[in-house]
Amino acid sequence: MKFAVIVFPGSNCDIDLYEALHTVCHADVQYVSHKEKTLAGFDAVMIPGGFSYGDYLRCGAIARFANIMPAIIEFANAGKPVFGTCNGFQILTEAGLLPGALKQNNSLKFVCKTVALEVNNKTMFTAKYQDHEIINLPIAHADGSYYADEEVLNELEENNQIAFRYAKENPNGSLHNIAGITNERGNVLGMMPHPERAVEALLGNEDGLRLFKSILLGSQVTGEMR
Amino acid sequence: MVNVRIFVTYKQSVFDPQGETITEAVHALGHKEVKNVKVGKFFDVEIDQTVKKVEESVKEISEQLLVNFNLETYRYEVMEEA
Amino acid sequence: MVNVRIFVTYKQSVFDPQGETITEAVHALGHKEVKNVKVGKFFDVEIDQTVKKVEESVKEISEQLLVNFNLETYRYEVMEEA
Amino acid sequence: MSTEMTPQEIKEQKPYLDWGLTQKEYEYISEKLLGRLPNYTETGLFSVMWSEHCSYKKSKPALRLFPNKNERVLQGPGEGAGIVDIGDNQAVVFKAESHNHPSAVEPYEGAATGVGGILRDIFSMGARPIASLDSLHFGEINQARTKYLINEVVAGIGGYGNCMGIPTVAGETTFDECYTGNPLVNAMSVGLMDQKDMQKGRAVGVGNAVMYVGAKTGRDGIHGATFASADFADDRETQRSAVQVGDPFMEKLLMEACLELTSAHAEWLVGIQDMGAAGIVSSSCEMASKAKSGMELTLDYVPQRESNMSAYEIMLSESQERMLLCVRKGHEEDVKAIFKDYDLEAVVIGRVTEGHRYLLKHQGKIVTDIPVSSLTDDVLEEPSEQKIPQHIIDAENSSNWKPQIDNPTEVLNRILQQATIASKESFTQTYDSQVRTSTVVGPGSDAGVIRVRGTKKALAMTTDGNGRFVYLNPEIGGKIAVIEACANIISSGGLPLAMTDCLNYGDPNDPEVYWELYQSVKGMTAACNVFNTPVISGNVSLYNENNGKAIFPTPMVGMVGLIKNVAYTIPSFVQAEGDIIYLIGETKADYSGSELQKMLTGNISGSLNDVDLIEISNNMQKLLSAMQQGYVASCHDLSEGGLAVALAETTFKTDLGLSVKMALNSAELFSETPGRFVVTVSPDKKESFEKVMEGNIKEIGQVTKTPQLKMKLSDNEIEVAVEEMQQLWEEAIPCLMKSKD
Ligand SMILES: Nc1ncnc2c1ncn2[C@@H]1O[C@H](COP(=O)(O)OP(=O)(O)O)[C@@H](O)[C@H]1O
Ligand SMILES: [Mg+2]
Repeated sequence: MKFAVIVFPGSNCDIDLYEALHTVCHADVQYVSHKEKTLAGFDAVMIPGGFSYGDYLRCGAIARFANIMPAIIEFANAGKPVFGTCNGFQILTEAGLLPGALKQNNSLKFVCKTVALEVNNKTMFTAKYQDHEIINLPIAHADGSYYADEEVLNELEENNQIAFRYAKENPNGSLHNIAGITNERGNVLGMMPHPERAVEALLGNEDGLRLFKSILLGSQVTGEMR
Repeated sequence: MVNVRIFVTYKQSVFDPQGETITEAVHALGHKEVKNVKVGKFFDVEIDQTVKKVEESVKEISEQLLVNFNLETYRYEVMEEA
Repeated sequence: MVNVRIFVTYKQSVFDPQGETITEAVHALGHKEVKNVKVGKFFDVEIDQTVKKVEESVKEISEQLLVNFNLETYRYEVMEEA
Repeated sequence: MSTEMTPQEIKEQKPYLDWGLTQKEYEYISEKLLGRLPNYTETGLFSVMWSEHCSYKKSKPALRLFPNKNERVLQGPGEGAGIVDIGDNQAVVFKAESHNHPSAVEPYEGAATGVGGILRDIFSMGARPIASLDSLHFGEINQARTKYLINEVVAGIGGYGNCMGIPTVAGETTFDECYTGNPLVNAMSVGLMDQKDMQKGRAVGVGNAVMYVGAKTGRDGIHGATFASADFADDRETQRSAVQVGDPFMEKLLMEACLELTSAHAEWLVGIQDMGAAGIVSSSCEMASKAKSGMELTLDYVPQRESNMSAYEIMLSESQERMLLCVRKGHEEDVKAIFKDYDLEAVVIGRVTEGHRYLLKHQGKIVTDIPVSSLTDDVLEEPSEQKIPQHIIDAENSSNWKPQIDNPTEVLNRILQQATIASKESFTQTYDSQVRTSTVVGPGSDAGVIRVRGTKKALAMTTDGNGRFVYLNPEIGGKIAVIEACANIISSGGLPLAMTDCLNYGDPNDPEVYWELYQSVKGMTAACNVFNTPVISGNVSLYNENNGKAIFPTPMVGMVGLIKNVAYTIPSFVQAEGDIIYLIGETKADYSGSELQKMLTGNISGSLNDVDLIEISNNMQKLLSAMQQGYVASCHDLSEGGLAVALAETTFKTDLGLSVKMALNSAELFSETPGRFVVTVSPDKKESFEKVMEGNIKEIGQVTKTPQLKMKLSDNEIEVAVEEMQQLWEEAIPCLMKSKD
């Protein structure tokens, strides 16, 4: 299974995703520049955190027009796994691959800390977790307050699209305590927390590891990703 | 050249934490006569209308880029012809 | 009650990386007819003018809170009497 | 563009006095260096290049005291940043920079551009920045303006570093009235490099290109470098603003492009330097001066953001996110292509020339024609007068304050809520401390620790300064600043390698201030020599005053240490029930300048006891050796608030408690004798640990399962729930920041 880590101008967690996959999971992974137009040969797309284009308009709003985006949209529409964390989540919502939007935190401040999350294991990204398991993952964002209108929220609930919810405290004002969602088909996941920051005991937390293992497992089980 | 100001605001239903915080700060300063602060942003653009109709330009850049319809709405004003 | 809109903008000479980046994005979208995007913010406030003169209120809250004179200037418009 | 004064008019109207040049200097330049009157542009160049910020003309005699070499130092002061060998052909690069004055005027942008500037210093050496630190000193949190400054400064540091993707992993924040109108905002950055990628800011080789890369030049920050000596005009009403605005997105692109150039195409590059204070002029003439070359620049080629900029404005502008490169002739297009790939412009603005002339052309005219060295090397060094401040003489002749403590529990609870001691989490949580996924220890411990990928190594880093001690006795205070930095590195399991500094003082023309500067450097030097921590880079910030009164003399020490094996990174929190607690170092009656004194008397006063550097160094070496052999479970050094606060802190965020018994009395519990540590050791390592330490340690108690702090003192007892103390400590600053005044 071959992973693409997309690099936008201003991406800065690209190395983190790359290292989590390469060094920790021993997966086949390659950086792909925002200038590329194709994702041929890749089996999963990973959109990193950071500040694409400085986040000088809304977060992710400019990145959505990058050269690579049509290929990502096509990739997603083909049912292949697309994962976005933090700025990656924001880009996925701006690009319309995920519903809703991410607003400025209610505190109006950037917040970097570890938060408790409740996992829904019925997605291809979370299969290796227990259902309703409480895990801890770091967050680091200023604009992570998930918003969608009532109708969308209801759909997310009904379709089991809410992959992660803030469990103890809601750090940003997200509606329904949403920390991460998938698309309806379940092959696109966006989340504010950073699983790639939690894959090594040395850094104090391995709760994110199973997310990457789940993606790797998915390709083994279905075998359809190639 | 036409100067246009495009106003972008949160939709009514969307909670505006900034407005709330500023309202509190205004009251803390003793300005109880100020009731309800709402924050918005605007974009001033110059448009060369020989190339494209002004409304068309404004509509396109707003809807593609400047505004996120999940949260926001917009309005614009033609300011002056430069 | 009077509704006032306070516009805050960067001073002319202040470097505005945000405006610059958005202008480039607009051009990348093919809108070459759009020349120069500048970003500003506005505050809509309701003022109870029985308590204090409107100008006085606006001036005070702008200068104390809403505007950073190192970088910004402001203007305001009385929108309507509510 | 207004018409510029002629050389004769300059001589008569003396605008240079406002720009920071003295009459004597002006005459020396005209008569001795040039043999003619300098024109407008030239006068501007001299006034910025001869400012303290660029020339260090006042502080140089003191700075010469610092040791700057040892077996590991690869690059000492004089380049963008210093470089130290860490083995495996790798090196660590670091430097600190102050942005006090810009932050006092415009706190968000001042702090943000401070971070931006120090990051450029690091990547201009060919190193990738891996972590940032800060050192912040504010007035007491009791005025709206101070709260505004704090919020904005902290937001600015986070705003820039977070966007760049460089984790901010450690720092310090203290509060004292003397910093009210003049906060200290010091930023430090640490980079990592392969030694083969080392770069220098040099412009050698006649015909090689001088290339400008990065943001366009505007009129921002003109005279920023000399701004320290001149008052900032109130420009509320005008449309003009000299404030620099940071563009971290631009800097991120610039960093990636520069690192690609230095790591993959070093053969195209002759030299690289960032444009910091005094923009193009300082970077270009320093590059020429270090290489003993001449340089010719055509200013029309400089990318400009505003129209009608004069030569003076172009040269003095302090627009951010710009770099100057010297590129081997024939590779200009190659270099342009690299920058183009990041959507950045690289422009040839001049050439290296034969001889030693600094020649600037603008709009077809020669606007400057002077020897390069006249700007960089010929600066008139002024011997400064020194005088011992009266308060120090008085203190020597009177007895020191001694605390009387009847209820140590209450004092402990109160001291944990003092802003300087209380948790800084509400600030540090707004910094991304984890990006780049190498942060082994983030804010909230003794030192930040960053692992070096692909090796077993890690780097420990800290910033420390304590203006109170330096105020009471600059020489001893200087020693203590270095001790504290070393202690924080050692506590984490690191070997202190070298240090950087920001020397923050008042007006050096005041003989008392100059004496403080000189004496404190002397004290720091003594400590550096004992600890083998040479000073490899640094920065001086003078004229820091609050209502006409100098701040406490506040040298900030930034230090980096090497952890040989990251597995032996030592936490500062207790680890397991039953572990034995030791106190290392003698506790003396050190109350002058302590947090206890400030809390109980509202003031600091008295004289300091000298420190035994050799003994402290011996203890540290033994402790480090015990750590490296795996005998130490946790370690925390003692600083503000003394043993009482240190013990309390070791239990926070754990579910454990402590039970200690010692011969100290309630007052001694809060004494701030430097160079002490609390260490916990698992019972099975007790013997080995004690053997390595060879005495000079005291066993004082045990880690307990019950989350309580129990202390039996010679005159009293303390018993508090950890949770209760932790809450007071955590909520103090958020509470102060919210309170209305
Ligand atoms: N401005 C800041 N930025 C980053 N970290 C900070 C800042 N202020 C304090 N800290 C962190 O808070 C903790 C306590 O700081 P301090 O009391 O100065 O520690 P010490 O006494 O060990 O030097 C340290 O981990 C320090 O790194
Ligand atoms: Mg410490």
